[in-house]
Amino acid sequence: MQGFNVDTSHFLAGAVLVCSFALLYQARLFALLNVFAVQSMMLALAVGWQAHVQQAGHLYITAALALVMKGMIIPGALRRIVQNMKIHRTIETVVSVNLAMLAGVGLTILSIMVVFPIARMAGGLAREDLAFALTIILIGMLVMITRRNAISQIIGFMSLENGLILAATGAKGMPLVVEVSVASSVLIAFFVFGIFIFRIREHFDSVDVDQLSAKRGDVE
Amino acid sequence: MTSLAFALILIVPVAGMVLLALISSYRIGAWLNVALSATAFAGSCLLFAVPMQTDTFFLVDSFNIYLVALNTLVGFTTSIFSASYIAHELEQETLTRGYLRFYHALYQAMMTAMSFALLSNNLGLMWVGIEVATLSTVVMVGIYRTAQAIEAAWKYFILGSVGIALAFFGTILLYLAAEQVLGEGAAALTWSLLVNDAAKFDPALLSLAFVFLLAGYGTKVGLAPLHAWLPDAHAEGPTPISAVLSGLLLNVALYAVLRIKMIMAGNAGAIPPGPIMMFMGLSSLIFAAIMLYRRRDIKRLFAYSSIEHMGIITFAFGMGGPLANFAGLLHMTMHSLTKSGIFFAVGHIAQAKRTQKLAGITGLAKSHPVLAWSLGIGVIAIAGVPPFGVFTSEFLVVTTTFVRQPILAGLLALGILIAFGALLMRLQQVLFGEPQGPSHKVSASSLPVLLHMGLVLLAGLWLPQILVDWFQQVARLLG
Amino acid sequence: MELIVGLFMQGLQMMLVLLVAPALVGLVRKVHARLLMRRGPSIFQPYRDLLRLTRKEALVAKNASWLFRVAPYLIFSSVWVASALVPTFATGLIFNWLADILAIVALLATARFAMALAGMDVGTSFGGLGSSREMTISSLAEPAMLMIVFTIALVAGTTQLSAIAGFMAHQPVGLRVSLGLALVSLVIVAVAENARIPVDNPATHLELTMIHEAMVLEYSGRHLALIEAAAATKLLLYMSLIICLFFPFGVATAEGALGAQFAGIVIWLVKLSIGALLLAFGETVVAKMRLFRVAEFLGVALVLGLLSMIFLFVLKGL
Amino acid sequence: MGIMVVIGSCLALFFVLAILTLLWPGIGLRLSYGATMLLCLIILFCAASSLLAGNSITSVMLPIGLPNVGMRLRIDALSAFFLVVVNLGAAISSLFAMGYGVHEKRPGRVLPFYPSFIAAMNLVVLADDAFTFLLAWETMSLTSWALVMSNEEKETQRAGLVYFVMASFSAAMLLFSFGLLAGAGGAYGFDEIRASNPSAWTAGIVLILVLLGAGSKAGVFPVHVWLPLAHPAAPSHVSALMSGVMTKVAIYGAIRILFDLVGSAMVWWWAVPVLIVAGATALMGVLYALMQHDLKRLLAYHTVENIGIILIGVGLAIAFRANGLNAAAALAMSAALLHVFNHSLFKSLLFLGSGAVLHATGERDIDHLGGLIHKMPYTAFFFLAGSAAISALPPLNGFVSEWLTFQSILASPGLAQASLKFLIPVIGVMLALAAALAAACFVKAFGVTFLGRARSQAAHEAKETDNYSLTAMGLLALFCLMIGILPSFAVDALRPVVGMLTSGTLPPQDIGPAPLTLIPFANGRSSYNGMIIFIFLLLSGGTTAWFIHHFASRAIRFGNLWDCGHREDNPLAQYTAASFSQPIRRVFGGQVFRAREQVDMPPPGDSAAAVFKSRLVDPAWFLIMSPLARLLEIATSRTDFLQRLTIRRYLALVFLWVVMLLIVVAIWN
Repeated sequence: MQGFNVDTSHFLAGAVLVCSFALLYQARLFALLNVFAVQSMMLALAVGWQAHVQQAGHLYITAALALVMKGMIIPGALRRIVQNMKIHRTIETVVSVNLAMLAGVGLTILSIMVVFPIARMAGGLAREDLAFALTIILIGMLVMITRRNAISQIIGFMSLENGLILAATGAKGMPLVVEVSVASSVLIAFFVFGIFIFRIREHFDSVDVDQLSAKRGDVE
Repeated sequence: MTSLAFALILIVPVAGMVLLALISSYRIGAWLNVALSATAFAGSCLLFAVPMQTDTFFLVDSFNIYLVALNTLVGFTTSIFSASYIAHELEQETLTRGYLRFYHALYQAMMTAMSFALLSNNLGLMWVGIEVATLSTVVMVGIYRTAQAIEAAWKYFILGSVGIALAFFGTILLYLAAEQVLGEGAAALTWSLLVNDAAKFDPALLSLAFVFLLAGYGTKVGLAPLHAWLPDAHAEGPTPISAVLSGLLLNVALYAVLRIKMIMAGNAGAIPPGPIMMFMGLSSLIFAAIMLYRRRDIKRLFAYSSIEHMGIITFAFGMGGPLANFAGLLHMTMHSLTKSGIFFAVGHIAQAKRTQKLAGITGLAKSHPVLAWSLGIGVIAIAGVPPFGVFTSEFLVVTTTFVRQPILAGLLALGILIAFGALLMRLQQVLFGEPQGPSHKVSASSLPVLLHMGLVLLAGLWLPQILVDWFQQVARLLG
Repeated sequence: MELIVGLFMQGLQMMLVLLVAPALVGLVRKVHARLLMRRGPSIFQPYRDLLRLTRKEALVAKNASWLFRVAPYLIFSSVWVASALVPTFATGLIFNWLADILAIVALLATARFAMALAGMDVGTSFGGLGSSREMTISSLAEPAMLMIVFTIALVAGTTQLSAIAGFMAHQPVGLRVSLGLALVSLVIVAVAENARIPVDNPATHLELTMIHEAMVLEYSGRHLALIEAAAATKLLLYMSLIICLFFPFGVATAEGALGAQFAGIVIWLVKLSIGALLLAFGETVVAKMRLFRVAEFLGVALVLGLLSMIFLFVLKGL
Repeated sequence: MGIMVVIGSCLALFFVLAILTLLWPGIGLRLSYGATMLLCLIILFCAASSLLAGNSITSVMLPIGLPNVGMRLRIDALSAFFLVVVNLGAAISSLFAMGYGVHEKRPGRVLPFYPSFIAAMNLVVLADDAFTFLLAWETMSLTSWALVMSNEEKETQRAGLVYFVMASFSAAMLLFSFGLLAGAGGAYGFDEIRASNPSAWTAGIVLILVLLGAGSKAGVFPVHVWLPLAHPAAPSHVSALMSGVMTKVAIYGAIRILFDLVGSAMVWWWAVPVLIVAGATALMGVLYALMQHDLKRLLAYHTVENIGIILIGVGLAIAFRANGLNAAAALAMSAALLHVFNHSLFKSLLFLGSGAVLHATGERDIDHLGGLIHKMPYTAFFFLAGSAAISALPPLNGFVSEWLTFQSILASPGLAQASLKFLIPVIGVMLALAAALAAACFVKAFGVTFLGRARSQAAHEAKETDNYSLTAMGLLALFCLMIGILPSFAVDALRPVVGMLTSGTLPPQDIGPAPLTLIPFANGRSSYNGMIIFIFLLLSGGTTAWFIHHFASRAIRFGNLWDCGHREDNPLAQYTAASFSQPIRRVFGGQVFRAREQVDMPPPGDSAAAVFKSRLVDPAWFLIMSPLARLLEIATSRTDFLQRLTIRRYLALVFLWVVMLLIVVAIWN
């Protein structure tokens, strides 16, 4: 039974990771949003499974949070924003997708290298899961820095947070305060993002981050 | 008694925050803000009266007791400065009353969050405190809604939240490391317990945790190359916020890093934090020193100088040993006092000259002698010239480093020297150049500046024994 | 009693120096003229010139300051005092220990300083020209002089002239290379210091080449007389210096018998006249050199001085 | 103990005075300067008494300053002597300022810093722990910088910048050396440092650091660059202090560290770098001074030269002491210390004189002056005395100290090391050259400024300066003469200091053949008696004058100047600074200073004036300073783009940093 639990959590974590790679691969905004939605759902499953395994009821909240907020509301909202603001549907990537994928693989290897020396892990989280979470986080950042527009950066950031939640829920008996803070931070994040995108919309005709550079300070 | 102190520091401001959000008259708001900060300061003074103690959620030891006092003090003086500053901003109509309610409320939120982070014994709570403080400052930085302000706030926000995430992941890892020893639940995040059992933790896990915590909190400290948000956030936000950012938030973040370092120090197998911190500190110092030369915006200039000094402090703590740690703590204190004082002066100067561009600010010695004096003293002090406290700490850092790491000491001195040259060059233009451009009278409240500089001067000549004792205890803890 | 004698000897030397100096100049001129197949003025002409000058009224420029009129006395007295410190016919005179060779050089420097200032006082371009060149040359000559002093002191273990002279006189120094070099270099320095050919030509007032004369252009009457006398005394001083450093044989001692003193005087005079002959001969065969070659000329002196010192170290086996 | 209380309270009063003048600018200038002078005199008296009392040590520890170290003050013979130097100079400068400072345009920017500057210098000399020493040292720099910046001319900006940066460079060097000496334990007290006799290596590094640190403050080539910029920019009484006194405080620092703190580890090769640097400093200083036509800058460069002369003495003392030749070491050290004192006298005198000229004519460029001896006779006389003294002419004081230096050079054959045997005579040659060139330079300075005919209207209308200033200068001139004719007293007064530093002393000065004779060595190798020489000069000059005036003509007639019959009415045809120094510039300038002369002759028939330009650069600039500046320039311009990256790129930085840290961890595991 124990083995089965572990394998399942492995499987789910792996699924989330795969989604991250998919994010890295996507070149079109809507597709990106969809993949992110899927990833969040996978995450929801993973978290739910952890809740089941650890008999930790409060984790279901997190799972639900992930499912509802990240899986549905946010992608929807973002899709609306994209439509309203007539953002160009294809994302200009900085490096070629292949290169990005390659980097992703490299990050995976790195995270495995740093995680494996850990002698023993307690609780529900196996070393592999930790490695997965770490990879997801790193790939999230990679997405942020290889995509040029704000939407995809938000996506990258939130997939990063997915990785966080995966790790957090894996950590057995992590005090409730932590999930609360995660959720709140996600909320605040979304909220402030919203404000900012709105403001930026006020000021410029795109959400392309690079166009902010014109307004960067310290110029004559 | 203790609970009263905590109430004054944490509860009252939160209550006041709600009130501030409702009050529409900015005058009342400003003074309420001052009053709340004053109560917080009073509360932190009360802490000295009660015996130091720790429980699962809060701890008061010689390290944070004086930091809390410092924080609330600077918060208090800043609120006084902010009152006169904001009044002027309203005249200029760069801010509307609606935003001011927001501003004051967030000010209290930030101050409370920082005190909370300082006092909390639970690393998770500490994390929450720091993040709340960060996010509230994000909003305040963007409050002017000019393109530059939004750019700055956006940058601050993105980098900040990535930092948040990294720090949180670090916290998780730390929990995982502790959980094996201390069992599940809150205990595994309670600092006072962790620091005792650090030796038993899994070194690899601990190292990993340290990396992420350093990267996460290091972003807040503004260490190069994680510093990018700092100069713009300082330059584009309201000056009181710049003062608080430089004076307090950076300190609090560094405080978190140091708490972690204490845990690391207890574990032999884990990666030694010292060299990494020294490297980051030194690179920040030299990088910032070089960047100082071509700054055209006076607030950005001093923002980079903050990076520089954070670098020095981090280096000192990375160096370790009783003298270096002592110096680091002293420098932390001196820097926050001096730098916030400088920002007070800069705020008034910018209002007087209607610009932040250095090119537009010259010849203050003739046009605004008082402002010139306060800025001059501030810069001299921050540049590490006696008889001010910064000199004392830099003296200790450099001397003690030279014995152990001559080359690093050389680099350190080089960085300090380069920065010194840049600051001096600017200062000479600003003070002794030919006056030009508009020069309006400002109703500057010189009390805060005088208070800060007076304290720094005093510290340069004489340190109260009790402070010395605390510093030495903490220095020992830091190893 | 011996104090009286000492004072008397000292006074005798100072008087002697003053009396002999013009004759020395006259002799040099005479020989020089003879070598040029001229009859030349009598040896005693300089005395007559001095008397004439002192009797004349002094013509002073309107804008001259007090310095202009004080300088001649200062120049004369410092050169005179300096010459009193150099052993001429006898060593161990009562005032010889007042100062050593360094002080003598410095006293001459004082005289030069005063003269250069006097040259600039009236504010003519020639005066400035003279002062500038004089100071340049002297500043080049001084290091060479010090090298010589150092070499001598190395041998004799003192810088006190009369002590050196006694030392040199009373033990066979032998012909050390170093001393020979030192002698050459000292001669060069002396030539430069006394404004003789090839450094300067005392007989010309050709504007572009004159150095010493350019400084004293504005002087006349008694002031000029003093300066001339000082110049003559300086020449004598340097000759006696060379003599007492390198050819001290036959020099008497202060407490020696009167006969010895007398012999000393005679020998000294003979040496002087030989020196005059050599100087005149040299000035006849050599041509005056360009100002900027003088630097190299004195450079030679300096190098010789250095060489002599090094040789000395080698000989003494370090 | 009592003496320490008195001095300490005087120092406190200095700061009180500063604060008073700050809060209450209405306070009379004359009053505040007078008060400063009074305080200086009190300290001077205490210090002199303790110096004459022999090597008596008084020390006190105040509970301020560095925690657990405290502020330790100590008076021994050395500090007593330097206290005398500092406060004598300061007192007289204040006296001068009582007349001169009244013309200050912005007293508010001078008055508060002047007393604090003096106090800081005193504190440096008194300090007995590293922290207090550096605290005072930096305060000294800071206050003098503020005084320099009180001048509002354009080039002052650059001067101030260069000065302060160099000052903190020197502070950093000293910081290193103290760090090295104090050790990781942080034993900053001087007595602890003395007790821990350092290894030869440590001491060697300390020597280099001190040469750089104290050296740059004193104006040692090639770290002297700030000095000729900063000293002239300050008000003249401050220039006098900076040149005459502050550089001496730097020398004090060097002596204190090298001879006292690490003296136990002294080895002979220390003398080599010190002597080489000293010789170069002396020569470069005077050569550069010769090229100047700005009076105050010329004087500043002469400070560099004299620092070189002092350091020659110090270097010789090191060489002799390391070889156990205590008598010679004592001689060299007395020479150095006496020259410290002398230089503080005549350099202050000259700077005050230049101040008087500056105030009377508003000119610092001597090519616009001339003929001032008629307009300001007393100033001219005193300046002449100073010039003669600094040119080492008997019977004045400059000669005495240089004579002693030469005497100690002549003792060098006694040394064991061949390298020193050969080096020291060469240094001697450099010294002689420097002295001779100094004479040339001051003929130029005095001649062009005071003699000849006025070259400008300002010089034509100059008035004699006020009595305070004249008194100050007169006193200094008197001191110069006194030391010159009574050197043996000065040398006797130095005895305890020298004994403390070199464990040897000069022979008692009364063994000479006559009273007041200066005897460098007991075995009577050579001697000098300034007094009798002086009397002798007076007598011979007097008798000559008397003789001529009685037995020859005393008639005098005033006419136009002759000048070989040229009739030149244009005073601009006189020799100027540039033309005076031309031969020397031709001889040395070409190689050393890259001196370039350029003459623009108008075409024939054109009556326009011909223009002569001579350009030269301080080698220290084109060899060291400008490359550094260029380096910094490049660094700043190359890195500036980092301020203007896009957010994405900044994120990339963060990302890369995290990855790097992870790699580090991976490697560590």
